[in-house]
Amino acid sequence: MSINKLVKLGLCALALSISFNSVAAEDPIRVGILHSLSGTMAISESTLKDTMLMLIEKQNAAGGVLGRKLEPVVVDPASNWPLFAEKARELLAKDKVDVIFGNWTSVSRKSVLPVIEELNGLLFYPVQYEGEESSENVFYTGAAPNQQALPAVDYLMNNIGVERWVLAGTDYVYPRTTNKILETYLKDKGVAASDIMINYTPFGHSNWQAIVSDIKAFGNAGKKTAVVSTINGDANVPFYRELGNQGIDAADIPVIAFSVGEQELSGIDTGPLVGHLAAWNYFMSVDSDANYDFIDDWVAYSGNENAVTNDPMEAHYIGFNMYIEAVKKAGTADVDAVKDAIIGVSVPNLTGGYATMMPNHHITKPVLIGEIQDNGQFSVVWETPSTVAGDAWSDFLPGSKDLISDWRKPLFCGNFNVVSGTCGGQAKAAAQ
Amino acid sequence: MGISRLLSHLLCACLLCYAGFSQAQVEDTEAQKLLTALAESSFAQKKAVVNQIAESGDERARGWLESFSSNKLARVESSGQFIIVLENRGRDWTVESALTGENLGDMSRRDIDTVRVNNALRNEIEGILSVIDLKSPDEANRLSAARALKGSVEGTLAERLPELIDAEQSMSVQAALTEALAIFNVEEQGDVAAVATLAGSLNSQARAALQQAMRSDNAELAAAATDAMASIEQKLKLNRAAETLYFGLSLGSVLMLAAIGLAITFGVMGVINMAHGELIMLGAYTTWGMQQLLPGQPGLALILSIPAGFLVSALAGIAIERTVIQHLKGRPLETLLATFGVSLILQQLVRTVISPLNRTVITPDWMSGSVMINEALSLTLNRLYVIGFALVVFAGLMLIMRKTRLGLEVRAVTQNRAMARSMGIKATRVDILTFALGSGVAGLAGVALSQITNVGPNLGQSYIIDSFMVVVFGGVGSLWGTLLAGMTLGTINQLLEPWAGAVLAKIMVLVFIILFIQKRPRGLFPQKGRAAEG
Amino acid sequence: MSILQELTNRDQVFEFLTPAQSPVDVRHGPILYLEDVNVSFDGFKAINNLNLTIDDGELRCIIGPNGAGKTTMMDIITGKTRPDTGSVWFGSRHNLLNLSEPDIATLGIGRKFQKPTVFEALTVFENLELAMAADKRVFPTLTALMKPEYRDRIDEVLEMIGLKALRQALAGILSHGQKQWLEIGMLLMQKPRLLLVDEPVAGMTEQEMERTAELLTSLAGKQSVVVVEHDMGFVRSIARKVTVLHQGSVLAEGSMDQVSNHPEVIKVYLGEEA
Amino acid sequence: MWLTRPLQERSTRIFLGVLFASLVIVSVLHVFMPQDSALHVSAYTVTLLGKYLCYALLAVAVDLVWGYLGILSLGHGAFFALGGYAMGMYLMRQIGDRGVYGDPTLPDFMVFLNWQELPWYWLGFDMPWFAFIMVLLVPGILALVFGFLAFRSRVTGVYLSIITQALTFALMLAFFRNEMGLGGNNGLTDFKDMLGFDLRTDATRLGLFIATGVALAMGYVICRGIVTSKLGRVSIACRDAEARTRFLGYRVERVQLFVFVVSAMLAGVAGALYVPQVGIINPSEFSPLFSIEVVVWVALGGRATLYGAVIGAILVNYGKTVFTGIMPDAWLFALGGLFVLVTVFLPKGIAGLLFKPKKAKVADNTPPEQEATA
Repeated sequence: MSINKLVKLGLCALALSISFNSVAAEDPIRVGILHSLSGTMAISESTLKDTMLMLIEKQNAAGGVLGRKLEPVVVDPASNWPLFAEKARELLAKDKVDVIFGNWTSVSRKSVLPVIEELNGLLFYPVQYEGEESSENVFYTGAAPNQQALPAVDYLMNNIGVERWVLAGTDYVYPRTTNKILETYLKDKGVAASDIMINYTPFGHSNWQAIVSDIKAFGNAGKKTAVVSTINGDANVPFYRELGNQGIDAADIPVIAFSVGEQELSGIDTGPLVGHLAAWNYFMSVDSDANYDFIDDWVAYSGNENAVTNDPMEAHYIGFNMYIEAVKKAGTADVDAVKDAIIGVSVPNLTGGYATMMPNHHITKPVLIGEIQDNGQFSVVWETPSTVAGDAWSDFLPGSKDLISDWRKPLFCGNFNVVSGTCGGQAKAAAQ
Repeated sequence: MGISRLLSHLLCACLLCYAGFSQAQVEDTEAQKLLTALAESSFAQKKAVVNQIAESGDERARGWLESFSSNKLARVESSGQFIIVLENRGRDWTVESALTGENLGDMSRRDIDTVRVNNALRNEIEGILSVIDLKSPDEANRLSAARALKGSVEGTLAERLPELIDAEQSMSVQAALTEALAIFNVEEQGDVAAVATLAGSLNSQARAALQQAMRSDNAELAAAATDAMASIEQKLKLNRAAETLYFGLSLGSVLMLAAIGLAITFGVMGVINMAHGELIMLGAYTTWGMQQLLPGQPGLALILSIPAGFLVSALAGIAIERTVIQHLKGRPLETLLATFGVSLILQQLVRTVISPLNRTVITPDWMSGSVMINEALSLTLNRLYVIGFALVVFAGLMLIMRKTRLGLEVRAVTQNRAMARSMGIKATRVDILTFALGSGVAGLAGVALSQITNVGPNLGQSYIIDSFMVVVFGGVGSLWGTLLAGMTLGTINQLLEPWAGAVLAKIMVLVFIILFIQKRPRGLFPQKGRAAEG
Repeated sequence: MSILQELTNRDQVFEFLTPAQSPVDVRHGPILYLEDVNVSFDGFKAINNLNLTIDDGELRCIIGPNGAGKTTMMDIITGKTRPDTGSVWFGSRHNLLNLSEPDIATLGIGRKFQKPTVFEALTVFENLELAMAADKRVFPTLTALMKPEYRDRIDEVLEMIGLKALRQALAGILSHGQKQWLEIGMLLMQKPRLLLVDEPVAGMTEQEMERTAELLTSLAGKQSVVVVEHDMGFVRSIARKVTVLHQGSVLAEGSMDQVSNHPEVIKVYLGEEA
Repeated sequence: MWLTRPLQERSTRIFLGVLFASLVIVSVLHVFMPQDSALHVSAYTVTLLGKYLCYALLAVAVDLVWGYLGILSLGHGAFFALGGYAMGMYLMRQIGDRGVYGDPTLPDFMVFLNWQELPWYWLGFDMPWFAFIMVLLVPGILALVFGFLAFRSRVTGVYLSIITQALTFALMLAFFRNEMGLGGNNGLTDFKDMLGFDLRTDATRLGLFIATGVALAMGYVICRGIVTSKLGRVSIACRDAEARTRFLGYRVERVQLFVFVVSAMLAGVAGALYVPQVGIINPSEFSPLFSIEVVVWVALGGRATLYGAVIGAILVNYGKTVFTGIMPDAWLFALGGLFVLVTVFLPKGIAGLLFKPKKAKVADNTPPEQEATA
């Protein structure tokens, strides 16, 4: 009977075709790139893929590392979170990659995390995130809350004299956590609960009229008010548009954003936004030769004279160089060797300083505050005197203030509780 | 603010400027010194320097301050020569000398150090310029300057204000200045008489002043302030309500605009066009394309992209109809699947051909900002235009449906395809035209949306479901239904939002629709015809 | 409902008992009773003070020009359309206005549509199987088994409607006439007390018509039959009592001859033809 | 008995034969083939196949309502996800104090958003039996309520499709909210073990894969049972001539409700098996686009032939796996193109290619005792 044959054939073909190409080439160092090229996140992630390809190309032109070339393996998790886990497994189990650079959203990271740990891979995660995580196998080259949110709030408080706060964010874990931290932090600084307004909106929210007018009303109470925005991606354009049109001007109510970079601005008419703020660890407008060179490379690679660079790209730049250094230091691309070697490695960042990998797998970064200009760039108005080390566990959350992370022997624990002196659940899980 | 300290110098200086006199040339070394100070001192010190520059009375001062506050004042790293940046996009910037004003051509970003500015300084400069503007011959300038003064008046200025007020001809400017003065008097002097002036004022600074007065230990003042506030609160409530209504209508018109094309294709042909959202997207991208073709005239581009957007989407619609839908006659549910495939293709097409990134669509000046009804209620212009546009489109469609041959044939086909055929109406032709019309309208929606939200590959997805809800709620194929449904849902949503929050409001609306469909399975305005048979 | 089933099984055995035993109370003669029924569709009065009585076991023909309200009347009886005013009784016990289509059907009113509707994706056999009087609730239907006596019953009807050869053919491929037959067959399977037959012979050949006539007349007596038909010849061939509908109300009633000599009727019909 | 009837059918026997054969083959190749052999089926592949089988079960559920009842549900993703969440909640409770904060009861996401105690609807999910019952009940009850309202008021065709879409969309928005206490956008993840088996061992994976296969087999037989029963023929009757069916005395709305609920429960089971294999459940499973995609699998495989749904689901998802690997930028074109071509030129789907459509229909709908004559 024909179904019989067909289905049998189908299934065998399937089984075979998958198992056949699971024979991995040994010689080059295989670099997995796990960024969405389609779906909603493609907007942000596809440029990171190109950044990685550019960096790899450059490294190979310089002779690779340890005499081995680097070979990129690109897959498309299509902004689909379970697919991220599946693709991570594919990269590690099937393509036998030595390291993965990827992910943008928290949920995609959470989804691949168990896979990476199970198959003992390496993941470099380039985006600012909510913290509250420290994995033996993941290196966080983006900012933790204490490398972005807290300094930004300090700036507003001390330099602008803000007394009234609107914490507006998209309803997912990064803004939730960041705002929880900020709330505690502000209250510790003596801000009254009545002077804090918290608002959450869904992804891609486009109808901001009511919220913006609420913010306006909230800001009209006589005290200096600022908006701390953790609004994500697509929702920003209509948000800023509405701000502009309702005549909220940076001079009265400045908005400081943690998720709006050059790339997002490239999709916004920045005319009405001049003076609004963003906090990052890198701006394209930073005045350093390393940065200018990077921009030149990027423009050359992307073949677009107006191509912009942004913070996650710098994070990949740092992460990639750290990996290369670690491989050199370890003399092999073996995961465990690299994992040990990379702690303490320092490489130049694009803002003219150095980034060092901390024992908690976070890196040191300077914090910059920039004001939006009419040319879609930020002009740096303030920066931390020295670099800040990323803090995996926030000191402002009851659950985690006692936790520290240190992946050096002998402690070797992602969530060591300094009070009870025990290593939390993760180690137990590993022990299982 | 240092305003007061400067005021005297400024006023006379500007009098002179406006009178057209050129005053004694300051030595350029002087200017160079000032600017260097500006460039090298810390933000704190810069404030003082800014004031010096203003005081210097140099006629280029205004230019310097303006370019400084807009981040255009810079210095050449090598020579230390000061320049004003004319074009600061890309890696090479066009610049001119700050002192002589001669054009120095292009310069690499690497060699340029911009003189850093921040909001605090911007305020300062704004203040200074506004005081200058109080003497400007242009009334609009004076008015905005006067408004800007509210809450930022200080001693010396306060003394001079009365004479300015008398000198002022324009009523509105006078009023603004008086209020500014009153605010000052209430805040600083605790002047009870001034409270009367503020009663009924909707200005936020005025309110702040009154609130402060209410807390004051001067019983009389507190009392006066309290009733003044009471009357204000009343007004505010009304304005708030009006605002919410406006928000509702504008959201409604957006929904209606997005849905009405669907109401046509869906209602008349029973085609469930999942690619409708992408047709909207095409319209939006057309606007972007137009603005690329006509750099510098966003307004003109926008107007031109109305017909263009219609055409593009209409053509795309025809293509879809010919290639896909005509093969699926009488299988409405299958059209849903096929067009879903089409929508995937279109999205990815935009991603690969244009870019996965959002595109900038500039809002022309006449559409940005808002019309101020009063100081507590102002209607955002872009949405005002969208409401108008939506109504025009609706009226247009009504005309087409009611008054033209096509409309007649369309209605005939909707009522009874076979009968219409037998009466010699070319049903296929009608189908093509109808679908083109519906798609074209989607394109128009796209043009409008480009002024409100992202222009990116996901634009369509975010509106398709809402559109379907509106159509179903309104009654498939009934234009009035769509209009009413759009407006109702929009308003309900906005009414719920304040106390339910954006997400819950949306959920509630969806649930409401689901339940409503149980009560009236055919929507607000049920309609007989093929679509109605589902 | 199982009671009903039992009864319907019983009246297979001794048919003479059925009138007394049936839940449909026909002791007072009429099995169907419409009084002052009014229906209007946005303004247009489709049914206008319609009064109609059908006696138990009677065969009644209803004629009338287009738009006289024949089909609407059937819709009302079967519960598809709710009248604005008036009362509709099945026997003297059941007020049809409170019942849904399935209830009415299970009570024993079967209907054949003007345009023959059979389940085209199912075979002739299955069409009849579904129509068969049985417990039609969900779970009994799920667990229902094809008992031999059912199959005999189906074959019996297949015999009657002359589709035995086509029992396994998909109903979709039947000719128009055959579909008419199949639908009548489905009525028979339902064992209704009252059959409403809308234009049964449309698109039938002469001999097919004759057989239909035989069938319907043979049914009369056991069951009550209401036939709506345009074809005067056919009506004449079966009619005992004829009702003429006009503009939603009864214009005349009586034997074919009486009716055809009735001045009003002549005006309505001939007036149109002349 | 209606459940055993399908087992006498040829098509069902073949289907089950192929299914179990491939289960065995895969297991053998996985366990006994040496790692380096070309024939070895890696754990990765096993999980992948397990995922396909979950989708296949979901597709069967959709085909039951769409193919045989004519209800195009664009909301089946919702039932799938609800089943998944029920399972996910159980797995979360199983983590116990092995979460990063070591809190014995509260899941991590509750700890750092400082929830004080477990919300009431989490109670009981630490007991497997309770969770597994919920996997059936939650989607079942939702389907019951929704279906009752919709079918009673005779919402049909396009309208029904669109409000099912509204349903799943509303649920998606709701589950995105962190106040729901179900992990918001991040959903539920980082599962450790299930019924005492460590989810990260290959053995467990194989077990889940086989379990899914068996579930699919059972689901298939149940659907076949319904379809080949008299009720199945009644539902086809409802699909093609609703009014007629009513006049025959069938309560159409109840038939629809029953089948709809059964289908929803099957979808729930599929979701429940899906979660431990992919290791995460989050609101994106509620996305209307996913539900539409499922329908397209069915259309591709062939509507109203249950095995068609299975073939469709497996092929499309296999295609996805391959294309996202080899042509990341273009695979959406392929997918979209596929949808268009199939619906336009292949209305009967792949199954339609395998048989002449008419024969297929007869074979599908005749009760067994006519099998011979068919």
